[in-house]
Amino acid sequence: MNEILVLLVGATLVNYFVLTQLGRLAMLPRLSGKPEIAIGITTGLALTLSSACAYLLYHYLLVPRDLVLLRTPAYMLLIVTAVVLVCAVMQQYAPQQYHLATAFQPLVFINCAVLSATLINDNRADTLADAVFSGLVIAAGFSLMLLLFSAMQERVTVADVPKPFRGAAIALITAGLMSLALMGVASLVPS
Amino acid sequence: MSSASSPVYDFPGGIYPPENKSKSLRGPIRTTALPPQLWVAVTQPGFAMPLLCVQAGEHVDKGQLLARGSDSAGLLVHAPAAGLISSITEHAIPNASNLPELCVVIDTDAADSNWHKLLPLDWRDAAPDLLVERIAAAGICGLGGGGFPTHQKLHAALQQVDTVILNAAECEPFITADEALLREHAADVVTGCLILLQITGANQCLIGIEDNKPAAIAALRQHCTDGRLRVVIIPARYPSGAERQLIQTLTGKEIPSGSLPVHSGILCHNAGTARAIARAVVYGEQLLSRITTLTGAALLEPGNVEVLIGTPVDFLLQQAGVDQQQLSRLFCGGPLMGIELPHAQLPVTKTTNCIIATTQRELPRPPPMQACIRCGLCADVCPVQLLPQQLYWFARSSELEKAEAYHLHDCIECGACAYVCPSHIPLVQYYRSAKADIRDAHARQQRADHAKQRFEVHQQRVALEHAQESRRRTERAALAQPALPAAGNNTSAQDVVAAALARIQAKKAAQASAPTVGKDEPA
Amino acid sequence: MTPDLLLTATLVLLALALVCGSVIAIASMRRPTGNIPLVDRINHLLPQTQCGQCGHPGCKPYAVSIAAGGAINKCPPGGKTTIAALAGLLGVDTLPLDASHGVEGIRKVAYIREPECIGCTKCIQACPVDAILGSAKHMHTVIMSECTGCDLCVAPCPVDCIDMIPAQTPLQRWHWWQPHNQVLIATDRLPRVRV
Amino acid sequence: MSAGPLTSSPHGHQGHSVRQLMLHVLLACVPGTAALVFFFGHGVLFNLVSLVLFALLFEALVLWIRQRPVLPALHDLSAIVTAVLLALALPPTAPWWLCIIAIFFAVVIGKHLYGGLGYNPFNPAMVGYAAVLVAFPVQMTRWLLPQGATTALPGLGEAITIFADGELLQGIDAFTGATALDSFREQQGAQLVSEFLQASPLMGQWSGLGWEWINVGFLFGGLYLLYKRIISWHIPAAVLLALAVFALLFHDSGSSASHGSPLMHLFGGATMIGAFFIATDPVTAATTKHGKLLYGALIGLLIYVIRAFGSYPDGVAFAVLLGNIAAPLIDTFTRPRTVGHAK
Repeated sequence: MNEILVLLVGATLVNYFVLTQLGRLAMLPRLSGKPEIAIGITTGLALTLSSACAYLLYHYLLVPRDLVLLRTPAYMLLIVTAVVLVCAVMQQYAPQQYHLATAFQPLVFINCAVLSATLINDNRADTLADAVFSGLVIAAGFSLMLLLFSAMQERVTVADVPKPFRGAAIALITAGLMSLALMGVASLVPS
Repeated sequence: MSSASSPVYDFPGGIYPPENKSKSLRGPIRTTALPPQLWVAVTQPGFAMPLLCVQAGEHVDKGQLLARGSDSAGLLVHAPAAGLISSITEHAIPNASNLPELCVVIDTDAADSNWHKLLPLDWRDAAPDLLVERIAAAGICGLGGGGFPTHQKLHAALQQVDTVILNAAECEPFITADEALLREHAADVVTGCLILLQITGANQCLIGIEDNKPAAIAALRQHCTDGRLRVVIIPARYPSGAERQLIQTLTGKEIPSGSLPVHSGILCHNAGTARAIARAVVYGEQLLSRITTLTGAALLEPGNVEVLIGTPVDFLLQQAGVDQQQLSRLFCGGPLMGIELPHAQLPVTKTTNCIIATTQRELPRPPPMQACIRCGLCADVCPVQLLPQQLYWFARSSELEKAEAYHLHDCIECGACAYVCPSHIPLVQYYRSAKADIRDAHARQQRADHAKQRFEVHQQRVALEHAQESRRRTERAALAQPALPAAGNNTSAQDVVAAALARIQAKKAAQASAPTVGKDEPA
Repeated sequence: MTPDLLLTATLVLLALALVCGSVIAIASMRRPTGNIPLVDRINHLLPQTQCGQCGHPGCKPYAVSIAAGGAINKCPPGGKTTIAALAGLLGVDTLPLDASHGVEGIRKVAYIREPECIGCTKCIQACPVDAILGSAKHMHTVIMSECTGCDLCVAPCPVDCIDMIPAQTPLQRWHWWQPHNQVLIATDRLPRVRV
Repeated sequence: MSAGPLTSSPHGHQGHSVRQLMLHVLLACVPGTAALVFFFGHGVLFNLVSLVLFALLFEALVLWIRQRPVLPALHDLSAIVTAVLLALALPPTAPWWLCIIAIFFAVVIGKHLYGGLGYNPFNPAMVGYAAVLVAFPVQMTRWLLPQGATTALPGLGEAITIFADGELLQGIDAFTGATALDSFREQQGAQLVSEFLQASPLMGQWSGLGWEWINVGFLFGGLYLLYKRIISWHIPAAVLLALAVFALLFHDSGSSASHGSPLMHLFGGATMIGAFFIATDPVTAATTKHGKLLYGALIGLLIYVIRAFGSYPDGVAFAVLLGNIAAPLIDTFTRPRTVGHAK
């Protein structure tokens, strides 16, 4: 229970370096609709799927065959596959979200890669359930951050920001200040 | 009868601006002298083209019809006094746009004798339709400020409402026209209420009046002998006199967004309108005059006057002893929802309930607006529970879809938000502009969809006609062919191909368009 | 690293790549379904005057050209609003209206000076939305509420009896405008407010 | 008649202005500031004066660079409020350069990069505070010992030396130490709460020595703001209630593992100034009624969590900044029901 709580808090709040990714959101053209939610869903599903597969791959193929060195390339393959697969599923069942997510597909790839890097380096997962759970939680934290960030961006876009700082620049500053704030809770999680 | 039994409900928000009402209530209602010239606006609802019934140079009698609408929905305009029509021209009138509107200019006769009244009716026996017709014939519109033709409102309400509400709240500062009216003419107002009950078949009439008008309440109580009438005293708070807020206060009902009070079984009329209805039915008088408050620190003799429609404002101001040195700004209506007048060369219209001549101190010009600090004071006072500061951001950045999602169209433009805004942001103006933009956008989209549909039907029709035409041509060609067998192989081969193509096309077109076209084009 | 291990590693990676590749291939073979075609979505945003000022014979063809990557600023009747809506849909920057196709003005409708009309029916044929009523040798009239103000009936008229008149009077058109941000000059002081 | 552009209704106004609101806030700061000066001496005043000066300077500079009207913006007093709140948060031993860096972050980065008053998503004072706290932890955690816990506060001369450069003063260690909340956390697990309160020279009746009265001072100021209707009750009430509830939940009846009593948390550290002055900054807070409650409760919870489980001297700054992050989202989810609409 305690570990799960730590994982939850840690993953939701402390992965603030993901915030650097958020700047990209502002650089992309503004689309009608809410791409944040679409990206959040896509990333969440893809990450859960890939972390489950990665766990199975790692424990049932790479470790027994003494091929741990193949970890990174194998994971990358898995992530790409997972993203494409999730997109296909979304296309079937949530075409509107899919439409938004495809515009940001490169971003989804990068997010998944960055987030799974944390997962992999962490390697806390002892069971398959743990792997799936941490994938979900990290994605949930990421989605929450996206939502918070986009709600803030909505305010900032109508602000009277000095010309040189409009757009991506102020988005990065916002992300920076967000991570400054998150440092307050960073010390909560034993590293 | 008793007000004790009537519960009073609450509505959210509201403000308590200084009332400034006592000044204009010191004396009785005065009658002004006959002005030398009247400018009678013949504006129709929705700025539709009025149909004029008189010509320049013609002499009109008091009560003679000047103009009407192009259909039954229009508003009749009568001559407020006898005189010669010197011209019919566009003239500035009190309106927000400051654009001139068509006015009939009457040079009044000093000897103002006979009034062409309508026949008095015995309303107790009259059929509702007849009464509504009479109200239309008297040219009555909402005197509270809306100016919507009363007969239109009543048409929609026939057999639809169970409660008539008389709006005597008069919550805006400075305005005392209804209060003065009730003090002196409560009997007429009560008769008006009874006529409204007779027309609508409603079973009760609630008279909503703010608790800061004890004399008017006493006068009303004295005349309310009918059991269906109830005087309900409501706490003084702006905007308790706004239609939906008054209904909420008196009945506890919220009128659903986008629907009219009539759809909830409620009809709301202003006290002045009720009096005009009574005068029209009982005495056959057309709406030729109204009670208007003249007030403001720049007037030496503020008060309420019974004024002919079309009387120039500067004439009224002179009668009330205006101090031109002190006069800073002029307003028509109250300080919260009224309009600022560019000058005094404007006529009184049927909706002019108050003229305020202010000094610099009384209602100073707004200081320059500052940035919104999201203090939320505006949200606290909003009677509709909107989020004014969010709407402001959306309106400012023209995010119309979001403004719509935050229910901008439910804003009643009461001005409470801007009244309390510490940054002095003209919020209401932002909302008005955004609302108009949204309306325009919707109208555009509707026009586009309509045009698209018509264009598609048009295309189908054209295709069908082409197909029929080419079929006829091939048929004619086929008939003509035996007569010209030796005209050349080339031509006939081409004809055959063309005919075949045409047939295919015709079949296709017929298949594609048959069902729709069949319906739309009976020919 | 032994050659044996290298071989296994290569094989495993190859097999993995094969599996992943085929999954991706299967996934991407599915065709998009349930989406409204882009052309229709663009067409929905156009004003449907069918005026042809953009250089295309109607709004739909213009929508097709936009969907194929054409410029979004060629529609004068739609003006700024339409350009902004298109930019939002397509995720591109807004552009000012291309003045070579016309300028944005107030909405107009055609008006036939009836005494001058000779009843030639040429305008009826030109009207894309069948908004002109009349028959041969009888004077024609425009159904105002159906007219899109496309201007196409003006040129064919042999006696020049068609005017384009504003669809609304100034009073009908008027509405409040957004307050200007009153920018103070640097030496200005705010009026003193009593505390 | 005076000529001028015609304006849209309403034409009347209540007469409040931003400047007035800010004046009231400054006035309400007085009792708490007085207590702070009494317990920690001249350093507080140095911070106040230097921060106000530099805040005005930076604000004027930015506006001048942006070619915006300078005087009206200075006239609204918002920069001074930011500077005062930041000054009250900085330790009295802060050297001048720390003050400048902090106020630069507050006014320039926290406020003007977003367009100035009204546009900043983060509380400028707390941006400044958090930035220097993260960058200069040593200087930022070195507080003076309060009056009563030490023989004497630094005199005027010594205070000037500290302000000029803290390291120059010989024997500065005699004056300085951790704050009460810090020292409580460090001893955690060793003593019962009541024992620590009695034993530690840093502790007073219910909370840190001096800090109790400083908080009482800010509480009075806050009540004044409430009375004047400058702030609404929602945010402070929610902050204090959430903090008290969580402190009570984990109070563990004052055992050695306890994270402190509710009273200790309510009257310790920056609780009252945070609840009444900082969290209520309207620009960065949630604006709907329910949103304000939620926002306040979130801040209260975060203050407690950071104090109890984190490693910073106090949680208010970070809690407020995290609350700021959540505020826009909270607003979108707590829209009131418009009259005439179903929920």
